[in-house]
Amino acid sequence: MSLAFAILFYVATLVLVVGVALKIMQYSKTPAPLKIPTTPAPTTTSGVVMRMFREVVFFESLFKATIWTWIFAWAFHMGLFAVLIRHGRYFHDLLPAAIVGPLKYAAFAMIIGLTGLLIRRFAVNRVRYISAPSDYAMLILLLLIGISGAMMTFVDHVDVVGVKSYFHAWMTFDIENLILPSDMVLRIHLFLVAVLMLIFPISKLLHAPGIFFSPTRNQADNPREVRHVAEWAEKLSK
Amino acid sequence: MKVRAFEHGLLLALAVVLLSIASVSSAEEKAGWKNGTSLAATQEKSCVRDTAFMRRNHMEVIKHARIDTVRKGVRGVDGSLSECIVCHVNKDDKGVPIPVNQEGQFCAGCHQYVGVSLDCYQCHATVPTH
Amino acid sequence: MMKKIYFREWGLESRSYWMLLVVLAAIAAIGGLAALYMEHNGHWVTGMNNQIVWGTPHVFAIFLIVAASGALNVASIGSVFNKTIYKPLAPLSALLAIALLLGGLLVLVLDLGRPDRLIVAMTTYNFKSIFAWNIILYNGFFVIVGFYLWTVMDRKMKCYYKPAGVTAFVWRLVLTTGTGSIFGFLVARQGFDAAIMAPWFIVMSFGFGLAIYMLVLMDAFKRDQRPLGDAIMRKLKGLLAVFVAANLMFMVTFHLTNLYGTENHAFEVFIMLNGGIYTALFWIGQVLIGGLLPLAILFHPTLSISRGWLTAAAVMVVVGGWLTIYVIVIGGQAFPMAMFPGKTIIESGFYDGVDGMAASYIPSIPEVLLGLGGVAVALVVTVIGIRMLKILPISLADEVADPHASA
Amino acid sequence: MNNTQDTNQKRRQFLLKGAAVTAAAVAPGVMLHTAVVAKPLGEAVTDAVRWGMLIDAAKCADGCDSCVQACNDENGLDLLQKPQGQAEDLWDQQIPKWIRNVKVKDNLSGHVTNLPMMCQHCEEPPCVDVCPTTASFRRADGIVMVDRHLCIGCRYCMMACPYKARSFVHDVVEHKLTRAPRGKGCVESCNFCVHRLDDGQTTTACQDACAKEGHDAITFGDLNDPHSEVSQALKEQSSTQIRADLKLNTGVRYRGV
Repeated sequence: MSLAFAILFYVATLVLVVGVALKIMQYSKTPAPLKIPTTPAPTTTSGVVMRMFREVVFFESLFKATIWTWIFAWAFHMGLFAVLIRHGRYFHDLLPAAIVGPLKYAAFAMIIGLTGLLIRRFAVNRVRYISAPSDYAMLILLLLIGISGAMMTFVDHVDVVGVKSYFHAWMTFDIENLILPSDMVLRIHLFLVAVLMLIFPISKLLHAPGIFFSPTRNQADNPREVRHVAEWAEKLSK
Repeated sequence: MKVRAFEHGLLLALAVVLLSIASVSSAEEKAGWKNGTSLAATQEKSCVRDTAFMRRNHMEVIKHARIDTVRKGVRGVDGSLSECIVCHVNKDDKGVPIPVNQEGQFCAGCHQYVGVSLDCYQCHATVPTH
Repeated sequence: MMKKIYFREWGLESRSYWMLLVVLAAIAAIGGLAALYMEHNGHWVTGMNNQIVWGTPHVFAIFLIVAASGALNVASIGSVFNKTIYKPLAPLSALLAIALLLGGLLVLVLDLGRPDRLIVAMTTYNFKSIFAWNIILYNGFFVIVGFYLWTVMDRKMKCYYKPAGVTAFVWRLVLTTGTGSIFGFLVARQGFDAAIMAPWFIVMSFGFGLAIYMLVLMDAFKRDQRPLGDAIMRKLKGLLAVFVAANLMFMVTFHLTNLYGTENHAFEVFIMLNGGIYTALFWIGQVLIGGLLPLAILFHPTLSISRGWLTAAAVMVVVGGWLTIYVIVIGGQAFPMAMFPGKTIIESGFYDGVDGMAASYIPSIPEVLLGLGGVAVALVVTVIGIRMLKILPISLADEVADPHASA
Repeated sequence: MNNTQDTNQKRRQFLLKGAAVTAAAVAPGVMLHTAVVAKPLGEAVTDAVRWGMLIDAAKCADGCDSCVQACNDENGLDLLQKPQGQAEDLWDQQIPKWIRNVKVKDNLSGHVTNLPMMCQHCEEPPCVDVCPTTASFRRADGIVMVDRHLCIGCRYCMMACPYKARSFVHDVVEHKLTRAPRGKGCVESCNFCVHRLDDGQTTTACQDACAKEGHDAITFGDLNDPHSEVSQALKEQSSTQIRADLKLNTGVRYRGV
């Protein structure tokens, strides 16, 4: 079982990294023929960086659009961010206990946010109408990962030292020491995470890298000052 | 319609894998735990509960003991911190006990390894004092 | 016919906005470092000791918390008492209330002996303790005022506006009662044990909160070059004068009540005559700077029209208010407890007021920096709030704010 | 593990035997008292006992501080070192003191009295009322103490205590004793040597020290037991509570104040 999980994670990591890299390459090559920043938009590059920063960190446009969705979405993403930082302790020794400890409560932000977003899909008529099964699937998958993770922190403790040494062995291809603690919740948690990693490059979760390539967000509103010529068009005019 | 069937199949497969993972029980692991150890631990004497349980839940055991002792005045309970230290403290060449919260020692070794705070010794003695 | 009032984000030029933010954030960061320093070493690096257990951080914290509930008052006058002219002032009022409370609580929490155990304070309650109630009251304040702010700013939430406003008003009164009761319930200490503490704190909150509100309002409008008419300032000025006067009256009542009972004479003599620094701060800080001088300005027929003098009066109310809290909190602890009535302590191993001597306390730099950090946090939140949200009216010129003012 | 359990078992048996011997040796009337005092180690304290103390100020010798020293030794208070660079006088105001000597002079008669002051172990302690987290608590047997696991260091109890009995630990505690855990950022105070009482002993360190000096100013015992030494002494002569006006029903009583 330990080895099976190791292989699963080797594959999942490969798929995640290569898949997302390919997608990013595809995004970067996709032509953006027109200047279409959503106004009001900044007119300088530094302004665009600031806008992107506010968008990525504070979800500004969502805040201005639907406040309830913003509350849950932001809670979930910030919770997930903190949880990911906290999980870093299984892969390196850099995190002091003073940071690891308090971050455990982020799990609640994550779970509450996801629950809110899931309820939104059921409860708001126009949202339910446009919801595809995969929309639900992603939310439920993340929710199960969050709940199983929080279970291990707050309800049924697992052997965290064993988990860390397992992943240490996994990273160093030390097959002999690949021994995964036999906690059931842990295995469910890890399996779901692997599924998420596998599915990531072909799912809506790609909005994470995608936001940076969104022409309505990453362009400066300066069509009069700077003539916009798409790369492919530039080649033609030469 | 075809898409629906495919999705349902996928979901079913997922559920089956999940259930099978959950139902498979495997032998107790013996990995890890090289970070901080003590004579009592290496001799594999049994602690107040079995080792696998203590690895996961020692903090709950100590917490239970602390409530009994501080709030109710029950001393000498199983799993009191002072008893932990008596068993798990290491001694140097001259037989002088080494504080359990020193780097690499029984308590600090693992706590540092996984970044968990070790708050007990702000107040509690780190070697037996009587 | 009243003109419609429009709200817009603070339109300050980007450079000056960021400069302001960076300066404030730097002060807040220094305060954070001071807290870290105190926490790392232990409280021996502060001036606090086993006799004066609550020091400068608590003065800052209590001042900010009291002022927070007072800052909300401007909104309450509009929403609860239906004074139309105050309604455009409501969003800033609610934002400032949240910001000040946040700053104050941060200072309070960071001064704890074990700030890492905040979760214990949030999960283990002793419901007999007024302190525990305050934790609930503070958390509730954020939620209720936050919701109220939403109802003020979002037209879709209009139906909740009135109930939210009333709830927020009642909640803030209870909250300040709670803060005052922290001291009012201390039966052991001559300087604190008085039921009047609760209403007195409420009156103080009116004054401190309004003074800070006026300062922020004038500054925010000036920086963004938005018109701020005299009509609205006349109203606020009159209100401030009433609050300052009421504060003085409560202070006089508190001390007169004490003077009635002979057992409290020693404490009164300490505060008013021979208490050294505390006597000086009482007369100069609490009475003069916090009371008589601003009153003189606010009631003066010509001075009170000048924005400069108005600012000076508000600043005095703030400084005098801070000193008032200092005299109450630290003076009250410095005065030796009457452990042996009819006897004089001539020797003690624990500074029990030998020969009636007051306990000594000299504020240390980290304590002051922590307190100022809390103030900076409150201002950072306010500045970001008015920049990102539609908090401030585009204009409060007389013809907009109050068309009848010129009549 | 098994070893420690054995030791505990032995200790328990020893204590019980000891109790039985004592009980047999003294008058039958004291039987009940002794049986209650020798609480088995593994059982929770009950309100059948209320620990209390009588301090006879007339016997408290001028210039003697053996009780203070004994308290410091017993609880490891003097293991705390002055941090480098700290001013002497400020540090002296910051170090915890669980028991202290006080000398008072009557304003009218000029009569001078010495007495030790410590936590008075009130029946209705203001420190317990004000504590936001229930860290400050009163044990069933009347001992008022701080549960350091819950103490957040807010110092509200210090503000509320009419006796200034509590101290805040201002510095990191490097050296501490197993029997008396203590650390930075928490509040602490006299706990009637609770570790001794829980282990079946019936005296406090200050009491022992006072007796050793030959002053015998401190009597300690179970106030609920009418036959205990302290109850008898309180019955014989009048005693006072400090700040009796607050009606706290203190567990520490004074005579000659």
